[in-house]
Amino acid sequence: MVQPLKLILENVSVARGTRTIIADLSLTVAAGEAVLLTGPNGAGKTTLIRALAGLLAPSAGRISVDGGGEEDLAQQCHYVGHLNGLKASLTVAENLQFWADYLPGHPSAGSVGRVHNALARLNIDALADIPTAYLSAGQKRRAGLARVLMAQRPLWLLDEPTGSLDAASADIVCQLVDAHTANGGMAVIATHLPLAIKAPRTLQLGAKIAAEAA
Amino acid sequence: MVQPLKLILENVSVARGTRTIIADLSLTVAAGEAVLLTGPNGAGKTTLIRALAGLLAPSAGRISVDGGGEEDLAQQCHYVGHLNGLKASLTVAENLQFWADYLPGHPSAGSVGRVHNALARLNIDALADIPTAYLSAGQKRRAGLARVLMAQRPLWLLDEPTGSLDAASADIVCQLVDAHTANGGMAVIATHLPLAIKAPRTLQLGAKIAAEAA
Amino acid sequence: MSAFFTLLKRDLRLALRDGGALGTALGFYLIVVSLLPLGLGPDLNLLSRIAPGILWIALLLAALLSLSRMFETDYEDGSLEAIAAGPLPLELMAGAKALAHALTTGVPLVVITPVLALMLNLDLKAYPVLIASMGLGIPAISFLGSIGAALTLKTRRGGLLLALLVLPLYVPTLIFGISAVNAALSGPQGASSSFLILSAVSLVSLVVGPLAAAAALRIQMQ
Amino acid sequence: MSAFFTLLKRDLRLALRDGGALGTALGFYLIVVSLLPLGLGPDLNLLSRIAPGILWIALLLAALLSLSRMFETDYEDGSLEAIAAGPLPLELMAGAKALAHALTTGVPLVVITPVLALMLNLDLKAYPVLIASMGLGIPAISFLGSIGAALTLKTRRGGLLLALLVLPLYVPTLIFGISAVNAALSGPQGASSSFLILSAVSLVSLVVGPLAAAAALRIQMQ
Amino acid sequence: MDLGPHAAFIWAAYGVFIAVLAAVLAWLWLDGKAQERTLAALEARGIKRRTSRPMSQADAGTGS
Amino acid sequence: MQTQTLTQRLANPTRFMELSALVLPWLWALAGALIAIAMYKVFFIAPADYQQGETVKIMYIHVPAAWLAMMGYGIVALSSFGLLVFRHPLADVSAKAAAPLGAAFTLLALITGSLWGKPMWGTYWVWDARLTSVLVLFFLYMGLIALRNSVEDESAAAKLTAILGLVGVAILPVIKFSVDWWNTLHQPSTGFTQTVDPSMRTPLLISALGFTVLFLAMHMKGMRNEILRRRVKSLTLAAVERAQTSLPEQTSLPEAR
Ligand code: HEM
Ligand SMILES: Nc1ncnc2c1ncn2[C@@H]1O[C@H](COP(=O)(O)OP(=O)(O)OP(=O)(O)O)[C@@H](O)[C@H]1O
Ligand SMILES: Nc1ncnc2c1ncn2[C@@H]1O[C@H](COP(=O)(O)OP(=O)(O)OP(=O)(O)O)[C@@H](O)[C@H]1O
Ligand SMILES: [Mg+2]
Ligand SMILES: [Mg+2]
Repeated sequence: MVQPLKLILENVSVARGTRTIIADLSLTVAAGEAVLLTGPNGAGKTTLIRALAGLLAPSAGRISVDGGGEEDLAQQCHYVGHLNGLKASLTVAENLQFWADYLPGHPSAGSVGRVHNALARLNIDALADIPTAYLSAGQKRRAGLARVLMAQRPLWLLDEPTGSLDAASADIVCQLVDAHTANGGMAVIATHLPLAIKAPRTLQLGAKIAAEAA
Repeated sequence: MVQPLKLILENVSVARGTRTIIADLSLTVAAGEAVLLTGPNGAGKTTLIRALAGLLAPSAGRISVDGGGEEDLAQQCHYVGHLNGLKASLTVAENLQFWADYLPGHPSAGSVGRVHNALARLNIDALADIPTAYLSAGQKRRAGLARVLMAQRPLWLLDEPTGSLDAASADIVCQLVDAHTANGGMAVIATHLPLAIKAPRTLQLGAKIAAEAA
Repeated sequence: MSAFFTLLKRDLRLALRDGGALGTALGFYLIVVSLLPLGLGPDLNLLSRIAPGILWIALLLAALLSLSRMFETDYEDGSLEAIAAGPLPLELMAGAKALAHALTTGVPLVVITPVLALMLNLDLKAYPVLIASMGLGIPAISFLGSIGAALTLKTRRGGLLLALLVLPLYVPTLIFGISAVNAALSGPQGASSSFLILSAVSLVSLVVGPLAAAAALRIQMQ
Repeated sequence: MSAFFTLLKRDLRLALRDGGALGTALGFYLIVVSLLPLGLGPDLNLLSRIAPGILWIALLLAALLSLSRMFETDYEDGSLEAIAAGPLPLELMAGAKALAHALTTGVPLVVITPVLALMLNLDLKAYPVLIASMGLGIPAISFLGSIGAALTLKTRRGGLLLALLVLPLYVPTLIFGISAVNAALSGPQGASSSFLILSAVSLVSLVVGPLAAAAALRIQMQ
Repeated sequence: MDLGPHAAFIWAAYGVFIAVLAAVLAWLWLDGKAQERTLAALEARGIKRRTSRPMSQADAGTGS
Repeated sequence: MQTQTLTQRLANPTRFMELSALVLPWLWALAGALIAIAMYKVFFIAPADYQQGETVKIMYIHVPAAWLAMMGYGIVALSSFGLLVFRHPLADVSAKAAAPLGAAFTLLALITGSLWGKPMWGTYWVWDARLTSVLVLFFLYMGLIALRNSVEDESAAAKLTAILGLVGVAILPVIKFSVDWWNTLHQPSTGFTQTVDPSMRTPLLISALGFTVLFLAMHMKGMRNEILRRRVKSLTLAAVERAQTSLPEQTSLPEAR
């Protein structure tokens, strides 16, 4: 059980280049909640998620995680963006092993067991010893997503996690998110597809902005 | 109206590395037909599409386009894979302009008009003068897909075209495919999502093969 | 043929837009040559004696370094496949890319050579021959280089491999390029045979380069 | 600290697995040095005279060329962001990457230097000093280089820029490295002051490099 | 046998020559033995080649 | 079934294995005998050179090594041609087996040459045309081996290496004629074997013949090893596939029409 936390956005604006993509957004995500970000292409889903991950500084307002330690935003979240963060020449297991060793410890299992476990849960254990260069698009995506299981962190930020996944794998990912929120975690997920997540809150990002852009 | 053609696969097997991914597949796609390839991750959808595009030689069997000229497979099709084939430093319009000029001529319009037209149909005309580096994932995808409109070719091979598209854009793509098949074209599309295409045939690729792999 | 020029134009535009290819090569060339006096001490006689060799080698290396990108960026973003599915035979496609490399890398390098030669106190008599020999050698460098670029397309960070594969092919160009300069310095008529051989090498590579590169690309795209 | 070593281990393994980083640099070094006599003519006296300078410059260039990849591959595949979100301060992260660069590029380069020195007919007396000066210079090369690598992370093909930015930083290392060798050749005690300064430069860069690189990375990842 | 003032060079040359050739020969021999052993082990497990075509491309590994 | 031509029959790897098993012991024996005779003559009969003294003994290994270095590349190039043009099933096996052998003999030519150069020219290494071009040949061998190792897919690696092998043949004439292009310390190659005294020529020729036979034997052995390696690989894959087909089947294979 993670300590109950809250993700708080106060009047946040985020700009890309010179354009303000997210304007004056306030939002509180409580422990155990999952928020789906939807909206047309160019609406700013990726932009918002990156701001939450601490990778883009908001041009106005404040983003904070309340109730946790004083580590900064980036340390509290797992961000899996459009890129999977996999090294093509390392095998799936080696890739994950690195994250398991590198990210600060996980109470329940040794790092090798944790990798093993994550591979099994994402149903890619048969691929453990294959260099990721040889995986299909969906297999790569699952290996990339497995990183969130390598260390326990309260906030998951997933950008179109199921984009190239088949239905069965998408379900697996939804179950992982459910387990995470059931355990007091939070998740913010940008998606175009309906996700079979229990009791999600949906935040629809501006169709207006998108209409301007596209 | 394109000349009526047929895509014929006779006992085709395709191997990746040393494993046979597609085994002994026979299939005929007639003019005006659209075939959806479905199946779990790693089933071989991408593999099959690349073989159809002439980018992977089948390990057995024969793939041919019947009724057309003597150009080889690659010249008869538009292949848009997982990668968009966009140059990050060129604008959307410049990217498309290159394809319009490079690929052999299109009867109906001058190449500039063609680009303009395609941008409008994919609803990205507002982005025409932005370097593709600055586009969102779905905007990039649409720019990549616009290539199929840059030259008239009978066979469209699309690999997860709607993966990062919002619902409206996915519909646009489906309409493009419909227009293409109505005009006597053929399309083979790998997808995990149901596509709103008129009268598609579906080819489900082996869950067995995928089970082995993943 | 229009497809050839369309492709060439695109590559030239990309080179200008990204700046990097030209920039890398030019910068490298400049830097090597300006480091040299620091390393060897400011003895102008020594410098002017070794100038033709140093300039030729630095030019070769600078061009070599930008080779790996010849097909790589297009391969990585998926455009190489789409280009190959176009109207141009793969040989001409490879030729267009090699030509673009020569124009965006080789030519600018040759153009700034006089400036660097000045810094190395090269004998004034040698300037025209040096430039001419480099100009003649550029096609060989780019077109032979395209073979190495195609062969190492899929090997991650194929840098060493590329250099290792291409260096042996460059040796004749280098030897005759420099011997032309030295011959011209020692007598008025000496350089012509070296020039002849250099042109022959370049002509051969104009043919062999695209053929071999296309064969390699065909295998790589499988 | 264990995160530091985990990261270091991964980078070393990637370097071994991909082969390229080490390979590129070594191959380049070898090739530059074997091209040289082709260009300068086979005069062994001349070669042995310019050998220390040439070897130092070639080593510097070889190391410089592999710098651009220090953060780039991780940035491109998305792992840099995830690493930055880990337990390691960005400064130590940059330090680990620079150290990995020194170990996978600098050290092998120094190790094969004697073979190349033999081919250039370097005076036997100069070997130990040359190797020692290079060994002392390696940290400066990698850690100062990391600043340039971080600054040019997002510029496509930042090669030129990187070289231009880093070169001025390398000048002291180069000058004192070579002057140590020359001093040792002229007298038994001459080298020690150069060595002192060289060590000082390296120590300073061990501190300044990671600090500046981390600051640059912080901006780049926005 | 007196090989004159440069005997060391002659012996070194012959020594290196023999050493390198011996290394190559040893590698060939050991490699052959290792392949034969694994092949025998596989065949002992009852694994036969799928295709019994004698000229199979897979045999020589040159299939495309 | 047509009757096969001789090359077709030799092209059959199984046949090659049978034939080479018969021939190989004789080749080893012949090579051993020739080399033994040559060495006897070199050390107990052949005179010292009036100029070079006893160091001329290095010649009896240096020159064969240099010749075989070039012959090795010839084999690589021929095999590459065979692979790319005739798709001869053994061609790639031959090219792959020849490259490390050629590299070894090139290295030997370089080392023995250097060790001869020190007493003769006063230095281990000079940058003359012949020495440099042999060094380049060595790089080329390294390039062939490295390229093959760095490409994952074996059949692609074979073809890419073959392309390089063919492009690289240009090195052979360069080595041969380089002595004429550049002022050089090295012995020019023209007519040496005719002009030298028979007391030195005979052992040299016997030695060269012996090492050539040895090279051929090693090449044949290398090809046998490679064929075995490929058999092992395809059997291992068959084993993996068999293990996998015992997995539960979920749905049918691709619909066939
Ligand atoms: C590393 C140094 C050396 C290398 C790479 C080298 C390379 C070669 C090569 C490639 C050949 C065969 C040429 C041909 O058949 O056309 C050769 C032949 C020969 N080398 Fe060397 N060599 C070296 C040093 C020396 C030295 C120091 C000597 C004697 C002073 C020497 C004496 C000869 C002789 C007498 C021949 C036979 C010439 C002939 O074929 O007619 N080599 N060497
Ligand atoms: N680096 C950048 N510089 C400037 N503008 C950018 C940059 N990246 C994205 N944009 C612009 O910001 C807007 C929002 O992009 P964002 O990637 O957040 O959209 P998104 O909602 O994730 O869309 P998608 O569903 O297509 O992934 C788009 O209009 C895009 O053009
Ligand atoms: N270059 C390669 N070398 C070897 N095996 C590969 C290679 N690329 C893919 N594979 C394997 O081939 C199988 C089929 O891959 P493919 O990319 O065709 O799947 P897919 O149906 O497109 O899956 P996805 O829905 O995830 O995109 C997978 O098991 C994958 O691991
Ligand atoms: Mg997005
Ligand atoms: Mg796929």
